[in-house]
Amino acid sequence: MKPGHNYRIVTNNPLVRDILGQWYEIDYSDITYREVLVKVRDLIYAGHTLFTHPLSGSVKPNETPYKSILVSKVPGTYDMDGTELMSNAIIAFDKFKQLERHYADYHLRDFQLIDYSLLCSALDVDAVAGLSKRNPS
Amino acid sequence: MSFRVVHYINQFFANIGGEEMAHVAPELREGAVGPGMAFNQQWKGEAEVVKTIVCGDSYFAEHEKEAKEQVLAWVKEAKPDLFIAGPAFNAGRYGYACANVALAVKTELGIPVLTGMYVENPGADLKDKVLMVATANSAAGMRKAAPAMAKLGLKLAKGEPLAASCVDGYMPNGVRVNFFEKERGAKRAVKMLIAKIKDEAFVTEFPMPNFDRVEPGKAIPDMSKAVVALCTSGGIVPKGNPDHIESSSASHYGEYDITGWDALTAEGWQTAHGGYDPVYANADPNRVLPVDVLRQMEKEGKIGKLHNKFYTTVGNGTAVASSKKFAEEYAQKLLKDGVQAVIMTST
Amino acid sequence: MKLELGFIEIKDVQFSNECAVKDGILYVNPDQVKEFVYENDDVRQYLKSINFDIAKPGESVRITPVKDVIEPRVKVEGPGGVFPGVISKVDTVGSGRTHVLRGCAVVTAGKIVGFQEGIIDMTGPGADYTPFSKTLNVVMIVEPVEGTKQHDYERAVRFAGLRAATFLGELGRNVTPDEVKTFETYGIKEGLEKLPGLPRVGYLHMLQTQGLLHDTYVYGVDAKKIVATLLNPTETMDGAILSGNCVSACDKNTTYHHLNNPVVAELFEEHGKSINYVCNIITNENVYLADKQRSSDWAAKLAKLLDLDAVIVSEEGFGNPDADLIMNCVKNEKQGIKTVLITDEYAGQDGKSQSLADVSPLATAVVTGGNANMVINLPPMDKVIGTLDYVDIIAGGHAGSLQPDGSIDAELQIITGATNEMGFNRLSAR
Amino acid sequence: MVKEVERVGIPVVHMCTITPISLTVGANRIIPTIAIPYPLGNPTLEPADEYALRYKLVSKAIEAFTIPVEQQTVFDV
Repeated sequence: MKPGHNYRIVTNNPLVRDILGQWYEIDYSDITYREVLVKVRDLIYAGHTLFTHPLSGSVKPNETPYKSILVSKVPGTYDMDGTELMSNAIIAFDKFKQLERHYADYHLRDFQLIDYSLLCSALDVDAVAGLSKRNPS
Repeated sequence: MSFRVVHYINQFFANIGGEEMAHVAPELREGAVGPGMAFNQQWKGEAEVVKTIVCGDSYFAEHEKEAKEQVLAWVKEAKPDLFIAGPAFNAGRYGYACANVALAVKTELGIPVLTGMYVENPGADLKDKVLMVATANSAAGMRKAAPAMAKLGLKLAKGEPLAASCVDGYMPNGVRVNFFEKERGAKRAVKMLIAKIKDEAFVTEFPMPNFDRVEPGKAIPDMSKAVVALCTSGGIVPKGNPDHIESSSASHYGEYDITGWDALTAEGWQTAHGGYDPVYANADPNRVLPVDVLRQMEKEGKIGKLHNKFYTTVGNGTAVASSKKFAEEYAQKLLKDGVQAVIMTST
Repeated sequence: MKLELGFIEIKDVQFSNECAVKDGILYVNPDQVKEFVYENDDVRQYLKSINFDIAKPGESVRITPVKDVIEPRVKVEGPGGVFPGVISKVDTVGSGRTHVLRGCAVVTAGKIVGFQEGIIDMTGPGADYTPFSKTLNVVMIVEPVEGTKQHDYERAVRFAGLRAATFLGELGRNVTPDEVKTFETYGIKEGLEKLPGLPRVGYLHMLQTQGLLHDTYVYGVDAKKIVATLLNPTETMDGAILSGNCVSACDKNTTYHHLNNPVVAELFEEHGKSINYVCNIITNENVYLADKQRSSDWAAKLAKLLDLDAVIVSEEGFGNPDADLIMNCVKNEKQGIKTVLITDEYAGQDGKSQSLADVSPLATAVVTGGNANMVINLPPMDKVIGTLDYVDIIAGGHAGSLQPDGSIDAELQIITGATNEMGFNRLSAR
Repeated sequence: MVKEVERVGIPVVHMCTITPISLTVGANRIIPTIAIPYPLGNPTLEPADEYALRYKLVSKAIEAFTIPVEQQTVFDV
């Protein structure tokens, strides 16, 4: 597990908040996937460093409601590559047709799980072990 | 029933004459003239050129607005199923006329259009907007161009979907269309690799987007007579954000009048930007949009005039696709208003 | 390293009381296969049921949701066994002789997660887009024990499929192949002596490695934990690389794709003629940006170390991997190693959007597997193997995708292998 | 956005804190500014000094219009 002293997780995924929040700083809000991208982009503008690819996962951005992205806790040197990745991610998001989809609870849980596990792979967190330590909040 | 086609050609292909007759004004003829007969032959009655419009290339270049209006009026009256212009091969002004007249017919009348020309013809700049068949660089290519255009034209008249550019023979127009190649991808990749190793010609299947740069605008030696406009991506808007410019994703841009404002005040203006701490911009909006300084420079005669409108969007990067559209729109307004220099501020 | 592949042409598959390959017919007794498959702790613990079905080319059959497709093979000579580190011991494979039941495949079908995707149509317009409409498919429909976690279920289904394929492959051990082909690559010095003057070419093979249901295994190792490394091309033919990737049906590389890697096959076609095919470099597509930099740096370093003149780079997936693809291209081009990239496109339903999430002017030679956003209508089939319950929720599907008559309106993304980024298919776009 | 305006023939001076972005978006005349939340100001200064700072930056922009450039240029302030 990577130490958390310089990580902030920007997310709209409650599963990430509940589990990874035990060890990492979480910036959680109940917003859309696109809003997470925009929020992170603006953090990068403000000097934070981007640590994970904003389009992680093969689940397309118009399919899953969840997105978690890892950035630096404190702003530092301007991250130009990060800016470009975020801009391209927003462009990529916008090209997918917004589909009318009806999700059952178990779909949402699966989408949360996938997003969570993608982030775990970046943080070297054992995703499976983490699930058993879920914070009951 | 046969599809009705109107065909646009220049003085040369109408057998009126060459460069010396390029001044002739638009003229409407019944039926097919010149290359139109080659189309008719290909169509075998499925479609037919019912009218031919002839216009001199110089006339079009010098009276573009009038020429277009005349062509549009005739096409509208003829109610065709398809409008074809050219082919223009490497003739620059003819190609320009074909592309522009076709674009006008498409956008104004909503009729399917087709033209053809050599890829390096200046008219081919519009290939993303007007469907074009790539032809040889001289009229000797008519034998190949006519069947290709006739076939594609018929498809358009029937309203059938287009196949990929390399299948239907039109210039790539930025719309990606699937099709089946003869060989599988890995084989194509190995062939491409061997060609690349040998420095032989190969064609990539996915051209990288244009990394377009715009030439720097010309310097303005004397700013004391220039009309200067302000634009910003820092989201400065009238207090209360009356147009609801979104703070995080700019879905539109604002156009605001600053007539009578010597400086932006905290009472009158604010920022709608969500990406940075708005306190400083709200306390003194001139920190983002320096109206106060430019007013003083106007008085001092350092600039000719501060334009009375400014344009505002939110966010630098989002935007890209949409902000491009906004900027194209307000660039036209700035041009029309006689603005000569733009200061763009970003946060 | 030298490997002989003995191809046994399978012309038909039938259920039977016995399991055998005779005169090109694969006879399958589902109970015997099942018995072998269940000799595994994960399968026993997590799979409630496995049912078998057969789908043949031209039949009005739809298989969905597809997890993996595997070709039955068996190692008959030389070290190791197929699927090393997972089914067989971890010995290095890729030499000796391997028999292939060509023309048939094991297809695992079952819902791992609620948005599980993957459709194989054996006839109709959808069949044109998937290579698995042309194989005789032994389909395993699996169901989990209630309460099984997704990751346990994924692993159990992965093992079940591999075990079934291993069992069927074993039936070809003593069958005389219809065709034998030899594949051999050389060490550096040997290659320079045997093939002097030929350009040295490598295959930079990117593996999907982003997390649960997005994983690939090399000799049983989770590939997101590797640094870029070398593989003899023949190792892939013995199952050194396995798919644990369940998402994005159209451009995921199934285990079948890895076994029959088309880039490997086409490079061998030119090997010794116009090129010296040196080896494969495998690398990953991790989520963490520093990993990307390290992996692409290492892949480029290995390419330089091997004095390669050119590489083909293949991708797996959308979005995140585009960044790796472009890094792999740029870093090699900048050190004078020529690249050709194979990708697919997400250009929007209208084909007008930017296809890739990352681009570079150095990517001058690109082969595309087509636009995955293209909308396709799949007419109803007489028989569905698996379930259509998830069609409205899978990639490219939406509320109303599944019509009352059983036809489906969705994006090409929905079809297994449709826009494969190893260049398996003829589909392209302009 | 800079590009779209310059494309119609109006020269643009881009005043921007993060000059790499400005280079990426294709601006040709670039004036670096103070900080993201207050590109043309500095709240720690006295109002008169802050105004003078702004005046200096904008003067630089006006001057940039008068200088012919061949390629993307970041002007010193």
